[in-house]
Amino acid sequence: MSNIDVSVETGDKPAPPPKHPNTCPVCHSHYRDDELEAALWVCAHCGHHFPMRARARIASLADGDSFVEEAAELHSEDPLGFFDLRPYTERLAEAELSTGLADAIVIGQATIESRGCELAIMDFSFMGGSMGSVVGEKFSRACDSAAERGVPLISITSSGGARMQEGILALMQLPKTVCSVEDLKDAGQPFISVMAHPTTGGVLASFATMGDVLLAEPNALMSFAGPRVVQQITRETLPEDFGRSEQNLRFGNIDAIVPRPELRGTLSRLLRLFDAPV
Amino acid sequence: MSNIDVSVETGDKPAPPPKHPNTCPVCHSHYRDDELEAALWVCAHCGHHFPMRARARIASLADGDSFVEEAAELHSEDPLGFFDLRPYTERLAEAELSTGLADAIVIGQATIESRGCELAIMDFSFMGGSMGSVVGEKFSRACDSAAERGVPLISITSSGGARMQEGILALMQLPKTVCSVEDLKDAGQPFISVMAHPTTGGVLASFATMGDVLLAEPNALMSFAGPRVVQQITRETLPEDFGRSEQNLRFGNIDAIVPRPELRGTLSRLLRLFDAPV
Amino acid sequence: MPLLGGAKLSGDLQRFEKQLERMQEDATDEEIWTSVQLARHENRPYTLDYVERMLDDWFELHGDRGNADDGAMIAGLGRLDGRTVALVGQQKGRDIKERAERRFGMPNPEGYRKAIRVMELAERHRFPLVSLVDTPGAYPGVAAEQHGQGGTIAESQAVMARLTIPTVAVVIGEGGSGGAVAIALADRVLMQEHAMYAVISPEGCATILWRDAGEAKKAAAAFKPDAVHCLELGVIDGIVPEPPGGAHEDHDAAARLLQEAIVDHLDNLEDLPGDELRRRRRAKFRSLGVFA
Amino acid sequence: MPLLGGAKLSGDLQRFEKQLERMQEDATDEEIWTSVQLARHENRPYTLDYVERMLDDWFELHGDRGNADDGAMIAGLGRLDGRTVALVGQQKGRDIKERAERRFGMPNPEGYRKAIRVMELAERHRFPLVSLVDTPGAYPGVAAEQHGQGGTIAESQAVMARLTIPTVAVVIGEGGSGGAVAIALADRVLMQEHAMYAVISPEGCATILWRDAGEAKKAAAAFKPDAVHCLELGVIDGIVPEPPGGAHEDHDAAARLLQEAIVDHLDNLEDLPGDELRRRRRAKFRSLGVFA
Ligand SMILES: [Zn+2]
Ligand SMILES: [Zn+2]
Repeated sequence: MSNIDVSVETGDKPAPPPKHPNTCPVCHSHYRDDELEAALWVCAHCGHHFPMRARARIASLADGDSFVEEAAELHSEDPLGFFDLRPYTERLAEAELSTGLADAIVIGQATIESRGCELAIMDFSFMGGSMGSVVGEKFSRACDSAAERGVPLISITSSGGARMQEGILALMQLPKTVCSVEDLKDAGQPFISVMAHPTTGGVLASFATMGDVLLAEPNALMSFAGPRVVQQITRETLPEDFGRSEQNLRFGNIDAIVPRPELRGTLSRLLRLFDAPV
Repeated sequence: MSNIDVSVETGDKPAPPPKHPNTCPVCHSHYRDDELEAALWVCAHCGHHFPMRARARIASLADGDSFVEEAAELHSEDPLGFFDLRPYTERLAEAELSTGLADAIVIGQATIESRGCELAIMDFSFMGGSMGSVVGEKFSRACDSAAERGVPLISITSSGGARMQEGILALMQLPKTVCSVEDLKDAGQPFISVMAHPTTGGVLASFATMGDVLLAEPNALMSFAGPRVVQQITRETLPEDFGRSEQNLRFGNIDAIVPRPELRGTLSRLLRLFDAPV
Repeated sequence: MPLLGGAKLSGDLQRFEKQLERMQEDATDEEIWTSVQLARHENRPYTLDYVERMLDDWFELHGDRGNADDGAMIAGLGRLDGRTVALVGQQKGRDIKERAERRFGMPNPEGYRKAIRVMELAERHRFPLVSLVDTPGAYPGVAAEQHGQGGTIAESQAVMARLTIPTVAVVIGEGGSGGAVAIALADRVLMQEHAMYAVISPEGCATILWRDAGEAKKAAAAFKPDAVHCLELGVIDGIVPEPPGGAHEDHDAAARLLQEAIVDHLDNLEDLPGDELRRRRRAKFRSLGVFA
Repeated sequence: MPLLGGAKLSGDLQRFEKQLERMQEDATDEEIWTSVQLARHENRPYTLDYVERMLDDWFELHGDRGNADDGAMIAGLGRLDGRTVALVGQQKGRDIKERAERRFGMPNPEGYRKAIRVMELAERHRFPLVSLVDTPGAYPGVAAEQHGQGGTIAESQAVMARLTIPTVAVVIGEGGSGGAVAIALADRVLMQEHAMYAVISPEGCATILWRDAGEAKKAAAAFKPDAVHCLELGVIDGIVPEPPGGAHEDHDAAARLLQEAIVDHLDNLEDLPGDELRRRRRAKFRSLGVFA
């Protein structure tokens, strides 16, 4: 069962959404779309961080129209002819239709407060942000783009882990992205990793934890195995902040917890410290 | 008080010797000198390891007359004109007289089962095996001799820590020996560290823990701070194997516990593995 | 995939041809399930069974230097065919007591840190690294998560990506997900004939997709964790034959075949300079994946 | 001691002359004891007091990646006089609560591992390292010993011996033994005028030698932990002046003087290639000691 560790586990997904996605699952405050968008999808009342789409994150971080997307055309294939209750190809088509994305990550060039960087932003809405060949390849290309252009790489992860439907090739995206980060580091470029809820399994066990600086959004789940699996195996009742940002900070696994409204300013400061080109 | 960490602390010395030094403090078996010597100062009845003198250790490890001592002429000076209840110079003279050693370490070239190595062997009988300028310099020269001759370095430590009477210069033997080991490692030569009772304070916090392989004699105390200090500060009752070899093995701080009679064979195997020149 | 070709060229011709034959006829669902069962067979040789048969002067190294000595991970030095190698590998237990002590071969972060420490020792002294993979996965415990299981598995892969020594990893039983790949980022990755290597256990997959662990066989057929499929997908560089009936039938014969394969690959790798080894190693893993 | 000379040449002439004068008249037992008391003064500036006055864009980094975030050790990045530097240093607490949380500036192994991690980050990105030393010593706890306090202090020194970036360490208060030198194996080691740097606390020494902690003053006079004697013995490369009465009288002025000294030394060091820095650093420490 423990192999579930790098798989998309439904239990790892955010608590079942309440009737309306604009209702805060914590304090039940309700917001209009424009209110949530203006607040970067953070509950004004209790600070709960709602899921945030990749393109919205990019819009909130990158200067004006500085973002230039890369490798947008890459699409997953179905190497195993994988079929569970439905064919993998069908799940892919549906995800693309519902998210408007080709897969669970968007990469490209940008500036933040006029300093150059490369962005690699995951989107949980696309099959639970699971990492298959396309996510691995696009992250890998983001590393190369940052190295070639001499700019830092910034990633924001939100993922249930490796994409089961691509079998062993999904697992191979772990060493693939690890090698890509090592090439980036050999090129002398910094890597700043921001972990959003949830960053689990194979993404946590590969590039997401390899940043020179590790940041996390408040109350984000960052665990290799899902809470349910841990509970099943250990038969313990888990600490109530099990695997959350606060616990990870306490145990020395991350550098800082950064609320979403402060993220752009924090990244901008780090780009200055790492002397990213203006 | 915690600064006592690298000082000779009386409480760190072996339990007050029973009436006769040949009586086992654990099971009270009594031995003739020749019996103890033949048994490498290990109690045949309970396995207790008696303190063992540096020259006896060398005789038990090195091939026949292969040992060639180095830097035997180095003697401590008294840079601070240190005077407590008695002058440091007087303590030094007394120690030299009672041990026949110039200071608390003996270094030199040797072969073990015909493979070349450099030995750096400490002697607790000389001022509690405390590390002052001479111990630091001789260990440092042992590193250079091993590097120049392309042979592994083997050290056996037994020390209460830095030698208070040399003040800050004693503390400086920590970074000094650390730099010497780093030079040895850059020269590509292995370092095997054997820790005997007690290896504490400044010796534990410098070269003794820097071996490629860390071995310990059974039930040896290896703690940075002395048990009494820890008890005073933490007010806890200490685990009964506090700081002992067995606890250190359990907590991952050493590679293996090697009873004295097996040490020569173990070192010989490691010299083969590290391909020491025949 | 340059190294897949490279791998095919290594090993003796007989085994090479045998692999090609197997690749012709695609493994059936039955054969896949058989591999899953044999990979987990209770009499299958474990890491230490191979160590004692393949290595001279074995010296086990213990501890992560700072927290624990994890029995689920073995690390040490030994002489293989005359050369000193560093070996790491998960270790399952034989009897009930040992199984509990070794957590059924599921390492904690402390186990991976021990492996990392010994990899770095090997790099310092130019010892080739042999990695034997046999785990259901990394241990999913509360303390394991608190101590950074995910980050440590990434770090272990990163260290392997930095090494300039020859490295050979062999999946000798269960290659369970991240806990397995943590020590399998090697110049050559091999699988024994009846080993399995997968992103998730068949039971885990079935539970998630079919809501029924009983569908494990169907799940295995769907994601194909057997050696033949892994070779076809370019994920591994070669298949190590087992004695008739499987490795559990004859530990000595299995060890001879395993040793022969490892030595073959090390012989090939030792001709290459370290930075070239590392460049090719990274290029191989960066090439893995299928997309349009 | 080449670097002692090197140090004398750095810093502005005024401070240099001041140091020489002080070296003429040997510090009396009274002066030594005054330094001990000022080094521990409860209003003396601590690491974070200097950080907020000296560094722009300060970003604190937390955690040892695997066990804890030790509040007794600070680590982070900031801009000093325009250049990005990595800073590490022990941190004492001001009020009772903070003192307990930070263990009076006595780090656990986890604290030193955090410092090591940030030193390696600095090396990767060529950031100079600034180390502020202020600790009674490493924490003498049961868990600290179990987690390898001794080995971690050695490893921290070893990492500093490997760095190829410019490194400056300043003892800003108590330089307590191994717990202090763990982060003081630097190209330049400075002491503030009223700091102390010693192998053992006066109380500890007195307890052992005179069987009476009350003899601390006598002990201090015997082992001379004051800056002037450390400079005379070649243990440090320079003395950083404090405002009249001591650093506690004027934190801002103390910070200005400290910043000036650190920047002076970094300016000198940055002209040297990394491997030469490392060679000289090791040669300096290997030269320390007095024997016949
Ligand atoms: Zn709310
Ligand atoms: Zn006895």
